[in-house]
Amino acid sequence: MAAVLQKFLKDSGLYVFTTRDFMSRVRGGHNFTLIRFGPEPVLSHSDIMDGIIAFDEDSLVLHSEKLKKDGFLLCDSQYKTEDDRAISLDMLSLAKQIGNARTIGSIATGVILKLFNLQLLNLEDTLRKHIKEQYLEENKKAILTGYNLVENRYTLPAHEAKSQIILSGNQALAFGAIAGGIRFYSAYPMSPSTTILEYLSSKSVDANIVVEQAEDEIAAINMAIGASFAGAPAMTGTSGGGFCLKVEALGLSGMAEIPLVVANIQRPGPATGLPTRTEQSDLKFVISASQGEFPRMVIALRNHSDAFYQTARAFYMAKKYQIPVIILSDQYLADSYASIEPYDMEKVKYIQDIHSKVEYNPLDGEYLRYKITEDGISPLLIPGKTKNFVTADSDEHTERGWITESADVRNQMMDKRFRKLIKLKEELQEPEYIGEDSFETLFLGWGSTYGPISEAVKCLNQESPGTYAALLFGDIYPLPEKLLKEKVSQAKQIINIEQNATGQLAELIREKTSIVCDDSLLKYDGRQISVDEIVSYIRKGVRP
Amino acid sequence: MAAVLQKFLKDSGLYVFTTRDFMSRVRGGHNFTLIRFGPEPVLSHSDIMDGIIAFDEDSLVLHSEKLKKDGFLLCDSQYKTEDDRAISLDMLSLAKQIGNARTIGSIATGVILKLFNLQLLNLEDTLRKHIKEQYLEENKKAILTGYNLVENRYTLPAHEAKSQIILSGNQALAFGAIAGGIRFYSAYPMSPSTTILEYLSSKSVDANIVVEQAEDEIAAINMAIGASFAGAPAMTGTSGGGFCLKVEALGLSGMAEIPLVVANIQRPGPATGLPTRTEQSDLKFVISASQGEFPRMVIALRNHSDAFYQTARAFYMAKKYQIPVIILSDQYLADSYASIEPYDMEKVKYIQDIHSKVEYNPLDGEYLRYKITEDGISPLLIPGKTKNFVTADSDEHTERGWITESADVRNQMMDKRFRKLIKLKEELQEPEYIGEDSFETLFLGWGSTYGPISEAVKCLNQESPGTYAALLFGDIYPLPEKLLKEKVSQAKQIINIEQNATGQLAELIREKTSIVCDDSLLKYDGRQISVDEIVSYIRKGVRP
Amino acid sequence: MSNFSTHETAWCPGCGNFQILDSLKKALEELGKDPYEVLMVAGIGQAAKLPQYISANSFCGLHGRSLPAAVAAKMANEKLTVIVNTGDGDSYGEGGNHFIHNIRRNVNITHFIHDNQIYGLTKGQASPTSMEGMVTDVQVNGNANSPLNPVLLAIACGAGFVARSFSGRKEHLISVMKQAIEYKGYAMIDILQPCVSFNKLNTFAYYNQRVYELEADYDSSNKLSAMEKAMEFGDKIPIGVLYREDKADFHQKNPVLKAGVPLIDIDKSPDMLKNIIKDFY
Amino acid sequence: MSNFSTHETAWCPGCGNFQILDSLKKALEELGKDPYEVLMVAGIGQAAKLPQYISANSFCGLHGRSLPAAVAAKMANEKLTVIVNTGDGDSYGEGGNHFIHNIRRNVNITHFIHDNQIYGLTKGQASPTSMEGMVTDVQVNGNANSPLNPVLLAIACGAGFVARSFSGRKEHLISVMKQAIEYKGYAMIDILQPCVSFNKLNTFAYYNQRVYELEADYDSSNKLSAMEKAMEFGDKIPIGVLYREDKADFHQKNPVLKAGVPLIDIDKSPDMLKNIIKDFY
Ligand SMILES: Cc1ncc(C[n+]2csc(CCOP(=O)(O)OP(=O)(O)O)c2C)c(N)n1
Ligand SMILES: Cc1ncc(C[n+]2csc(CCOP(=O)(O)OP(=O)(O)O)c2C)c(N)n1
Ligand code: SF4
Ligand code: SF4
Ligand SMILES: [Mg+2]
Ligand SMILES: [Mg+2]
Repeated sequence: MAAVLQKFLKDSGLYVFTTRDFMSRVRGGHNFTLIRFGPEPVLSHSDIMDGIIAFDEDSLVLHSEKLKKDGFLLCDSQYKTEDDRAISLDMLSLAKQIGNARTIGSIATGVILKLFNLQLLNLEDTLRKHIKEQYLEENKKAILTGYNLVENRYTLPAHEAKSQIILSGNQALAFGAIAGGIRFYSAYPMSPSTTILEYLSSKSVDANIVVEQAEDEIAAINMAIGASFAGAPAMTGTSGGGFCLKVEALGLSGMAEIPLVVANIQRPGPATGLPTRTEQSDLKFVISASQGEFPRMVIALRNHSDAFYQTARAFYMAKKYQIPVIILSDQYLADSYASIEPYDMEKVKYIQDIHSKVEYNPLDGEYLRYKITEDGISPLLIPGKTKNFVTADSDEHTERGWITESADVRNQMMDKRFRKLIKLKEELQEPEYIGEDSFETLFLGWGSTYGPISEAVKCLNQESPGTYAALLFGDIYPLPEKLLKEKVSQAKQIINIEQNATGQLAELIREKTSIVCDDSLLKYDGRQISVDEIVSYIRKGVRP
Repeated sequence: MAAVLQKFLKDSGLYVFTTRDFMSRVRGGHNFTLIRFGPEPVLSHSDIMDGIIAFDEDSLVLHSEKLKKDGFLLCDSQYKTEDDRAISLDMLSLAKQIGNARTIGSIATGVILKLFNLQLLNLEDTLRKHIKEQYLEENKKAILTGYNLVENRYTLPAHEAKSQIILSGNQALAFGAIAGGIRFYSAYPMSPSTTILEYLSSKSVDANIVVEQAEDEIAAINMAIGASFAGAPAMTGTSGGGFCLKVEALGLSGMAEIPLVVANIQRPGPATGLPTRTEQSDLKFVISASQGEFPRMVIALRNHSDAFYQTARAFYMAKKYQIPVIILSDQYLADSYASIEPYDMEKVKYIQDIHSKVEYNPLDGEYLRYKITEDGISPLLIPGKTKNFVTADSDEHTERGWITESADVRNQMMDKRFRKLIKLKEELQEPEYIGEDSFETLFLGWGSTYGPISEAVKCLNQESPGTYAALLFGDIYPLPEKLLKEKVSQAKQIINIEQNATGQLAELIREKTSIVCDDSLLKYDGRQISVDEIVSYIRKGVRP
Repeated sequence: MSNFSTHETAWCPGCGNFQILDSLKKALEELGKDPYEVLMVAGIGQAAKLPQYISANSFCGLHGRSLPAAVAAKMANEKLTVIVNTGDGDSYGEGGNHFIHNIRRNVNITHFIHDNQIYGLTKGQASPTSMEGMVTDVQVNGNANSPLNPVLLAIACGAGFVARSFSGRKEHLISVMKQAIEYKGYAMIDILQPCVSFNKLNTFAYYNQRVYELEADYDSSNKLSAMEKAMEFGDKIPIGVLYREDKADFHQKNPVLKAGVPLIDIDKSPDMLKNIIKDFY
Repeated sequence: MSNFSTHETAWCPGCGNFQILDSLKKALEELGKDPYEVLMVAGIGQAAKLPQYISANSFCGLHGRSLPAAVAAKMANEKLTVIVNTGDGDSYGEGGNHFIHNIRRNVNITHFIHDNQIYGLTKGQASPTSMEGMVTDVQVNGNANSPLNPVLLAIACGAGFVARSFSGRKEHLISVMKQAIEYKGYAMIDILQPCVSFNKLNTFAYYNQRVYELEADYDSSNKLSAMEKAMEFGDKIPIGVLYREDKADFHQKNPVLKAGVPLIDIDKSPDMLKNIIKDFY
């Protein structure tokens, strides 16, 4: 029902942000969805609720503490509750009357829409998008039933977000890959990355992508490398445990300079950990994964907009520098839905350039796949598309790509590969700065804590204007240092806020810049930090 | 022939250090062995040679630049050379007369021994150790032939190292594992780690070890974990590429708190790299390998003494803290032979303690495998050896070891695991300090550059007394900071000397302490840095 | 109540895993196993949750990696009865390499594969045994790969005990489980298991209509005819011990273990280190 | 001089790899292949050095991981003739999982396994095909594992083209290679290859005495009899195409590729992004 509800909300011109909390099992267990909406853009979830829709007894109890005093608790009249915020309705029996007990969700949807006085815009279209044809009629009935069951209660201010799109972080990532020119995707199922595989499969024909479920993660990445070598922009996706198995081939991409995008959708580790929950604890891992040394780039996705643009850009960077580019997302972003500005396709057009440029013919004379060049970038041809032999070798190799043991060639090749970073560093994107010109406390964060932290800055500054600011990293490795140093020199206090136990961003920053954070707000229980938690830590020193 | 020659040298009371330089192929290519010996302990190879024994034309030419002006160049008279340092002898025809052209090596051995005026001590025993019975007689003849072919040339001062042992770094590591109580070793062949597998196989019956060649590295580490869980102290060994495949299970060891020793014998990467050569470029990789966060320990082996004691200690630390302990060695140390003080078995006796302690019966009441304790260490029983159920789970788990999704339990377990580091840090071994009380320039190094760097300090201080010192790390993660901070506060200049391209130790030190090195001497061509190279960099600024 | 009973499960109502769990408890009891000497090993997946629901020692390792851990535990302590329960994806997909090579290693453990022909825990993608053409959220155009035949594969790799059973035939399953556990060497049972949530092709009814027990006069010692039988997987699906051959297991061939003392109990000679160091003088 | 010739090799004199290299060059020439459309793929090992000695495009990836790279390259550009040459350790040991699953995937590539029944490059440890009892520096008490029978395994996994040959029978090898390359789908040849440096059991003479060509009337379309033949590996070793079955390959079943346009050449519709984004409104 969340999918249908969020669509109605969006179509009514509201901004929506939906997160899911589910257990690592197929049925049963306590699972719930949080929908936050309003007339202003919503960047994250909130712990404080205006309303609860409870479909079982547990939900009545488990969350009521977080329900606002004047909130509502919608539930079926079969459940007994003392809570005076409850709206008990005979939803189940009405659903049964309609002919399918499961339409209770649609009845509740109707109720909510009415409570907030929203219109049933595009009723049929919306249902058709999310509900199978055969269940359409009964769900339509159910929504109308719910809608007529209650009176309007809240009035929302005017709002204008009808032309937004709504999608999940993983859908945005996958769509970004399509915009980045992907032609090949291989993966082994693993939460929370599997929905990328599903989405790209569903678009394989429309977007001309070969999507292959591999026998294991090692196969997945080696396939992506093989496809990329043969000219198909390629990505492989997984979560931390699967990333482990890709580590060796990551080095192959680095050594043979084969463009590659690897998406790691983080979840709490170590090992199997908490498979359906969220964490940001793979940063240092992916930065130094694989033996030996080679240039790579790591981009952390901060939100649903990044997920699209930065994934597309990852393909560009991978191809331009002939390196592996790692995309770090996490379960929170991957599985949450947000309504945002439609993507601007003009902004990703430059990516086509790099794909076409690749096929240029080398200068006269011998083709040197690994030519020692000033910027470290060597001519990349596609095998079979030229009267030159294209080579790749996981051993150290000569300019032609043949195995060598020469100390001189080794030095030249190492230096050549690392020279690529000079140019790359020039086009790094600085972290996003949230705040006014002047501030005292600087928060440092990365990835999906973007939403909670930036909302927290705004919220805290409402009470104490000009006191808080944040730098939120997207490009994270190599670390962009310019803005960081500038803002740090201004800060009275620096606090890193991270969804891990060791403060990995803070460690990385210290390693590169000697900047030391004064305090850390770390969370690693598998649940995303909320704006409320940040605010109450700052105001009251209460750690979540 | 190197094995025989080094044994004679040692038995004559000389200190010996032998390194091999071979190409990644089975036959052919240019391969050579460097033997350095003298009346004082020898800690590393040297680039400057007193003599060359050339068995082919290449060797005559390739190394002559590095031969001292008054050195000798022993070769067969079939090769023509203008070099007036040459000692041309009819070795090949003499070998053929003896009946086997291959005995030319033994003839040369005889020649060398005579040149240095050494006696043929334990001639038969020595040969028997290294040469198959059927070839014994002819090699004995050959040595004597060589010995009688030349006159004595050099006189060495008196020396007293007869009671030394001589062994390779990998043998020392494997022997250390035996001293550490190993009962299970599993590995997949990979240079330069394979000789550990070979050595332990050869001792499996004597030392009661199950040694199993696995189908791949993933199997190898999961086997080691399974064996350790069932009560057999276990190790798995590999090089960087194989380590990649073990990364996921490293996290399993961390999560399920199963003691484990992993040996990574480094070689130059990325990917297949330079398979038979040396590098120290996996430090940062192994420190952050695997998703999520968990305590681990990394010990770098500095020399043949460390290789034994620290490997034994690794078993102790792994069991005591129920963590994975990673041993970092490299091809240089693994394949080089050194004569050293015999190991003191008393020094490793404490390890037995910890193995026996493990089997204690838990306090009254329920057995909680993952009991929340103050020091983070929970009672470890062996399944089948107690009337308690022993559990292990790669998911986050309760004290009993059952899967959980509770946020509270998650926090408690993460904190419990990390608390182990408090006690562990107290028993870290500080880096070895080389130098006088006062100095100006401090070298920082780790692992097998121990030999070259410490010799360089001595050599440089001979000219400029009290100017140079070094801190050489063995325990490297968690980083022991005490002595480092102390010495750094005294230093005018800090230079990290590492066998990699990015200065990984320097990065780690900066991350943990904000200490920044003033200069770096980095080498990554696959050849070990020599004392000569360090000295000439310091004296003349020439980078190797 | 069974010796081997424990807490509530997280499986879907109607899942075939319940019968497998019941049968296993029954088999262990009938064999008179002491729960403290049983080690249940699993990877990750729905099937792999089984060790959490049975009172015994348990090792729930990594997805696909149960076999290496299991055989090594057995090498360390042969007194443990080591039983692996895990899924088809885990055993034949991620863990395929361990499957074929542990057959060759022939360690005395038992391997029960809950073969629901689907990835259950990750919500329904094709597994190595999924039928060609099966449509899922990933195989949107139908699974293009031909399914693996795990029993045929096991026989071809030289396994000494290869069986198939069905969660819906508990008596049969219990009997084959007992034989497998008692077999000295690596023994595997591919257990057909309906997944009510994700596999709408290979349902209880599907299996129930098709399975039949091997004829009484079936000769399980003939490898070639066993392979022929193993290939029968369509309108009729034979269940039972398809192939059985007695041969030396890992322990019998290992110089350290063949004496029969568990590895962890062998006393090391106090002079061992002193003797070994002599080599280096 | 051959179109496919290149520089000096690093193999030991007398190694069977030389004949395999020669035969392959011959086969490619006889098939009239354009070297610029040939992609040689390998893992790591002695056999895996072959792409370095032949003029063609080449991809020398990771040990054990040649097949995934090879099939994906073919998926990206079906105009490439993709040939994998790599060792028994690489293909059946480290790469065992890719072997069994790429058979199921049935991409139109050719896989030549230089089966010297040993790990050559790492200096002589037992490989998956090493004989039981073989003594090496690691298997000091003799190899305890029973050897894998790769051709039997391939047939059991459903491979459509399964052959064995011997480096010492060049004419035979060339002929089988040509058939394998022309076969539409995954085709494998297990090529017996003496390793003069490390395998003292399975020498040239050993193979030479034992191999015999399949009878002219041998029926390679019968799976059961093919498996029976495949099991013959002792005093007599049959060489030739043991099993052959024509069936749809990966490309024919893939909705994106079945039209026959190489993936990298398909024009993407300029409105594609605009069409897709509509879903999200
Ligand atoms: C390395 C790794 N890759 C992927 C996963 C995700 N994963 C968990 S269970 C599973 C498949 C489960 O299928 P199966 O083994 O058939 O068991 P079932 O759930 O069907 O019983 C996968 C892919 C994981 N946990 N670890
Ligand atoms: C991940 C990894 N593990 C191990 C190795 C070491 N290694 C290189 S080649 C090889 C085995 C070679 O045997 P095979 O594949 O039979 O080829 P051959 O040399 O016999 O032709 C091994 C184990 C490696 N390069 N990478
Ligand atoms: S998803 Fe399938 S296998 Fe898993 S518990 Fe439910 S029915 Fe059983
Ligand atoms: S080691 Fe063996 S396989 Fe390798 S080149 Fe030499 S003979 Fe050939
Ligand atoms: Mg399954
Ligand atoms: Mg081989």
